[in-house]
Amino acid sequence: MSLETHIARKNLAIHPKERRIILKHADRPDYDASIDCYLRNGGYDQQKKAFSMKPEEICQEVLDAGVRGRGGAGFPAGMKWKFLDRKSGKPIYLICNADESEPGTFKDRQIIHKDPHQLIEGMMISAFAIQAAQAFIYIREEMPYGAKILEEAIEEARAKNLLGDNILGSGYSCDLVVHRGAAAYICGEETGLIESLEGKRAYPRIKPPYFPAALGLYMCPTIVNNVETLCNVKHIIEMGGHAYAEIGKPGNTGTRIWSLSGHVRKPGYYELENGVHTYGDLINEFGGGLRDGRQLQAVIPGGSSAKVWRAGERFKGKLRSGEEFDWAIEDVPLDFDGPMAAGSMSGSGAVVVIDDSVDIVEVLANINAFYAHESCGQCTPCREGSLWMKKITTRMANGGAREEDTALLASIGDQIAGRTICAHGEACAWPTQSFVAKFQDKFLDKAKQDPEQLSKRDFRMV
Amino acid sequence: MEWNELLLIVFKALLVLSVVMSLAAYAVLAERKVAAWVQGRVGPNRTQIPLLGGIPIIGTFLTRLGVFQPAADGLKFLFKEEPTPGHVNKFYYLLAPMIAFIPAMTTMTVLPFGQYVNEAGEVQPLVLANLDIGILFILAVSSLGVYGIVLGGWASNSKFPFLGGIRASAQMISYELSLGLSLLPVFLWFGGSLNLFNIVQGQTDLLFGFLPQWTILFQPLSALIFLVALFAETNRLPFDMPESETDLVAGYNTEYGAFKFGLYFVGEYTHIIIGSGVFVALFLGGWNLPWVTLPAGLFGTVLSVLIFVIKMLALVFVFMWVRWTLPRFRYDQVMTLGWRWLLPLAVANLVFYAIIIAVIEQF
Amino acid sequence: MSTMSDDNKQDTVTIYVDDQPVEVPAGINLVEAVAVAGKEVPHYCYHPKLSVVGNCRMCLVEMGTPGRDRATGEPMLDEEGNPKIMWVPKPVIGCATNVSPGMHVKTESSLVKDCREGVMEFLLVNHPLDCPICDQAGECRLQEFATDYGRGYSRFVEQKNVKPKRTRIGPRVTLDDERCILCSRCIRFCEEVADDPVLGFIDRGSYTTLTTFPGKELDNNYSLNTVDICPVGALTSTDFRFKMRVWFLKETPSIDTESSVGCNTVVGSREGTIYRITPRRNDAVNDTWMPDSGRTLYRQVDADDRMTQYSIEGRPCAAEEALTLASTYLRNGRSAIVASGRLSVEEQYLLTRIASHAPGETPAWLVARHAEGDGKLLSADRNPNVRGALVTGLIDRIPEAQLSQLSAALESGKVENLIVVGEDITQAGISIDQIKKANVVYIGAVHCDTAQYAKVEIPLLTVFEKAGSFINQQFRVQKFAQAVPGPKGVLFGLSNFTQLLAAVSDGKDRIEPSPAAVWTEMAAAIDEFKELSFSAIPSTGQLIPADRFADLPFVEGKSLHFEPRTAVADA
Amino acid sequence: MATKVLERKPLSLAEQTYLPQILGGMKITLRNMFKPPVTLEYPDERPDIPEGYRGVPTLVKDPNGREKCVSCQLCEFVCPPRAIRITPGEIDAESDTAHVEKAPKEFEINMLRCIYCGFCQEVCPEEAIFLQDIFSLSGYSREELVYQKDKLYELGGTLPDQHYKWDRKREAELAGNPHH
Repeated sequence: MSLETHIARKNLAIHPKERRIILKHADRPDYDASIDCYLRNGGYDQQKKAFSMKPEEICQEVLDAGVRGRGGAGFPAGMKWKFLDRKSGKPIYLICNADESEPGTFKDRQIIHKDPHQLIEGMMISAFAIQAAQAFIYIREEMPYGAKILEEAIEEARAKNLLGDNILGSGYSCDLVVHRGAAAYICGEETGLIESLEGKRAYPRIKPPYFPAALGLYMCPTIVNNVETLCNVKHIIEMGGHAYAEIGKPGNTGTRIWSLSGHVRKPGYYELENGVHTYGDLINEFGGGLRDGRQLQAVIPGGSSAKVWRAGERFKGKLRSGEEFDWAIEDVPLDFDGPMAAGSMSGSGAVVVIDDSVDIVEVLANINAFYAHESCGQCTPCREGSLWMKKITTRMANGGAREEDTALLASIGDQIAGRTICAHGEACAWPTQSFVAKFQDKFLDKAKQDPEQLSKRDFRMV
Repeated sequence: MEWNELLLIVFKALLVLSVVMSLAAYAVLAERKVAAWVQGRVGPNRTQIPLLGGIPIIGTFLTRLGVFQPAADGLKFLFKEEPTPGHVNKFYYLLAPMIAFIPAMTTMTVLPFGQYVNEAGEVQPLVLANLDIGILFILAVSSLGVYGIVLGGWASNSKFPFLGGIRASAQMISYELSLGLSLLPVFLWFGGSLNLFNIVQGQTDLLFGFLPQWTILFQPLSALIFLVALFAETNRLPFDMPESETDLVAGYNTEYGAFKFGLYFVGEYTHIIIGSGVFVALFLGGWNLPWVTLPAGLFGTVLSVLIFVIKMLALVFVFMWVRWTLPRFRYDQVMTLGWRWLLPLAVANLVFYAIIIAVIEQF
Repeated sequence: MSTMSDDNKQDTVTIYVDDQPVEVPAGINLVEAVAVAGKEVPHYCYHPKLSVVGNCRMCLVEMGTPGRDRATGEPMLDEEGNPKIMWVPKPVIGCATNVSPGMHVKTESSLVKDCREGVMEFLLVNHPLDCPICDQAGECRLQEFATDYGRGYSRFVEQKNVKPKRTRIGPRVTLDDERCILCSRCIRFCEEVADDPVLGFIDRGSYTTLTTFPGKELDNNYSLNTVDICPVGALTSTDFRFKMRVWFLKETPSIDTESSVGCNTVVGSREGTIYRITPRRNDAVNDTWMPDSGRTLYRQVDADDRMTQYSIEGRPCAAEEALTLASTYLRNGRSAIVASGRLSVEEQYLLTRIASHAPGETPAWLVARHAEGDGKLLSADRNPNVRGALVTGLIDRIPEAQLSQLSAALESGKVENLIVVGEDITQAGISIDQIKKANVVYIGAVHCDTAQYAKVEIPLLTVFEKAGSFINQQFRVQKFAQAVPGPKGVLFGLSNFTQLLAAVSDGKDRIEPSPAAVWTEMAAAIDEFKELSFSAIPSTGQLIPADRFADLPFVEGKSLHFEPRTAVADA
Repeated sequence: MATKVLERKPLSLAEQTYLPQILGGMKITLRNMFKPPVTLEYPDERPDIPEGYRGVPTLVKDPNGREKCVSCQLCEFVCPPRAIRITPGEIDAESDTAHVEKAPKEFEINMLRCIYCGFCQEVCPEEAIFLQDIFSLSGYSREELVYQKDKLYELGGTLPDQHYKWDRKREAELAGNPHH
């Protein structure tokens, strides 16, 4: 079967302002996923280089590079590795989180489909750096071809002794396995992913005591990193940590692949140097701006779980560097700290642009439906709250809105956020909280829309 | 005495007896009705006699008025089971109601209740026995009634009846003095006659041509003392010490039921009726109406009886009226009133009228 | 807690619950620690005998620890010189947070209250609120905490989720999924305690549904413990379902008579009828569990073959008559006793006293009941009180299943009178002909062949109808109390035995028919019971010295809190 | 507390005789005699039973004829004189009201014990028991006045329902799970 037919190639030219490091080769017409092609382009050189280094040195390089996790939380990868419990004597595991499940995100898929060996190389370097006994790629079932490509790539790499026993004669052995998850959002949460990998329901674990760095997979120290993060390791080795840190801005080093979607003319992925561009650039320059005659209504800056920005909003405050700012949405820098300073987060880098053609209540209803469906059901606030919010927003969208619903939604959000086992609580509470807060007028208008219809309906349920 | 005369007397006696008995019975009804009306109630209104009660409007009216109630009450007294408590002195226990009943009935023999004026203008009293000392007879016989009560209270061999009996005896004795003393001025007034008929006749004429010569007008104090004493003598509220339900259950008759209780009951009401009759005869001009001369003959007789009975019933009503108005005296109050107020008052009254009459007779 | 004392660490730590210092055992979690302080942290999923998952979020509290300077490691102090408390910014779950020295906990702050209100509201939005028909009502944590910590009014106007109701998930357990709050206690119990992981969740989010794995049933002998630990009415006992509201039940502490483990139980009865038996927590014996089989034992009270009539040769008679005849037998001729390991210590002791008044030597036997132990709460020795018979001196060796000695003695006429208490000796190798040979007095709760051919029948009370004590495999004396009155006509308490004793001794040996009185006698006569009295035995039982019986080859296997000594086990 | 001594007003001569007071009292009673009666002639005339009257406790059905009692036994528990006795039962799975699951097998109220306190009505979570306006019960034997379920339903009849709690539950059940 021809995989090519299933892998939609971005047929647009690479934007000149993009700075491509990870996707350097990916969209080249002559580039394919085979190991030969990869080797031709200097592939696995960095692995060889890394294997000649001491693991601690690699760790130090990564720490120096200041590369932050690309999965959503933005936690420095080097720091994460540092926390590993190496004293226990238990085997250490490395897991690549390829469960790209945040709505709006489609960056990891590009790497996996177009340049799988880059990931494998990054992973093997990382595995060597943390002396992992086994490495896993946890990929969601909704990317079956990605899994297939990866499996083929792993076979190719194994044939060349780039992984497996006694890799490249270094004496270090580590195998890499692709594990297909059943495509649940919660499997993107690292402890949920670990549980799933263990063969259980993907119920996130309570922290404390189950920090993966100490009690992860099979209660052994475990590192879980995003695909993009692991790929970056290869480039850190290539450039050297400090050199890598030169890219982007301090604290927001390197490049990031942004997934732009929604009401823009050219949605797609754009690898940009951190902190150089702004959301305005992304939407208007890279994304080609809004459609004709449309006004910007809202922007979700980092995946559907991020807090929304309303068009026309201004963000004022002080950066950590002491610099004062007064931004419109268009001025917010595209990096980790910018959106954070503006009250939201960059998350997995999925920017969703919403213009005035849609009903904002329906947008929230859609988001809530997703989170209610994806709540794992383990802990109470998220389980019951997400479905309740979904039921309310669905009813509101269907014309049954009441005035008190707005306050109720906000209150439910408050009751969820910060009280759950994993971050899904925040993920489902933040959209509701922010939508209701920032679009309160629209939510209240919804209640006034059809009072006659309202009076006919009796919402009191048992 | 001829046998037919005897027969007439017996007939008359039976007639009066039955009238008084039924009056007593209806007095009970009246009492209940008056009590009900005073208290905003309806009173007995359900007893029906089968055919009579079935008459469309009248039957219903009578039923609601309760006129058949005495029949039911009487039957009840007759047919109820007669319990005799085990702890009583049987002989006196049985005797007591009779002693209470018989004197009450006997007093009526000397009470004139009308007159017969023949063609000649001679006036004959309607009375079973026209004794010259009628009033003395009444006083004497009716005071026997207290024995029934005392005996009943004692024979019941139970504390409440006993207390009732004791109270009754003390009360009766106390008030009998005032009762008797209050009457003396009346007899003085009417020239020393103790014949009730004469006293009634004495009240016939108009003084100065316009003033009814009723004793009550000339001797209101005597009338008042007599009336008060009469209340006490008949054990009516506010003097119902012997019964006083609130503290003695039913007083002297607590242990009595059915027919024996009935005797007490009828006796009490007979007392009231006879007492009223005496009061009417002594103070209210008997069958006389002021400014009216009764015609001679049978019609006049009937009229006179009617007038007498109406006056008497009016007084009976007053008895009931008072009962449902005034609260009961305390026992010591009864005694205080009797001895410290009524008796001196009665003596003073007697002395006063004795002097007045003496002065009048001087002229 | 026993593992705690093995630690070399400090045994207790001081924490501050709502600013009040409390000394608590080290290493326990905040739910337990706050309970030590006399306060309550509401919780659903946490169970002291199960692993911690922290999914109900009801036990959220505010927690802070004394701060330490990062650079120097010195304790941070505030202006007044008190340790500066670094409060955790978010509420933490009490069940998964262990105490540390100087820890501060807020259980009554507005945030904590708000958390509880929120969680209660969430738990109730999809709960059917069918308390009127729910068997858990009255002992339901959801009800209790909703009253104590809930908001008191509903903001939920949507349609509730629909889930399967009255589902049979096992022979004894019925599941109502709508009531389930997904605390997963039952799942953990099946996995961790019952070793029979058949329960699991299917579906996701609020639609999560508890069910058994395909083709599996919750049919292990501990399945009803899931009903006990279910904080709501989701898992209900099919036997108890809709029978009686729990608030009517009088709860009487009792003991499971199934085996020598002696699970502590609570008997729930109303107006003389027993409706259910549930476990009673005793961390040294059965934790909070008991086998399902022990829960139906109450049926013996109203069993069809229950014996409730004194009789002589099948002819009903008065109690005194039967007891007098029995004593006449005992006083004339050689007698023997077959007692039961199911009798209470008091009854066994009274039998030894009775035997002491009979002329000559009066041998006594117990009938052994052995079956395979399950390693948990059913041991191999299925008699609850063999050790009682040993301690009271009724027997001096381990009982056997077949009474061959007795059989021979009956055959040879060496035994003329036989008292059989609570055992059917026809099942223990005695033939009906042999029974007919002797004057057999049968004292028992049920009709059986022995009763049929006995000269005298004396009805016996079941464990639910009398008070007394058993000695379990650990030589732990455990009390049980009378839950319901005995059948009409049967002498109360220990009267059967005390009256027989009085009759045998010509009225000289009289003891009150109460366990307390018998214990006074036993404390004087038996070394192991020295200075013990019935009222002094704690509700969790009292261990007595077992040295005297160390060499006896008890038939026991491992059970939850009992490890047989290998030497004995090998023997 | 300070004691205030009130001086008793001396009685006038007329008052000392009490006669004016007596006459005044008699005037009042006489006036009363001519006022219409204030009483009700009970068996013929029936009083207007006020709302909230606590008469005989009865069991009611909802307007669809469904037996409302689910035998939760709260009334049995709360009843001060222990007049209520319920034997709970399970509703057959084939029944129309199978979703209610529980209904009383037997329900008896001993009217000789009942004190009409209304606790049962107040405590009933299903609004199935109501003290209605029946107030005069009679019978020839004690057994007769221990009212059984059928008699209680006969007395109770049907009352309007504000909630249709179980009907709504049934609706939700029929609607099923909307999540996939």
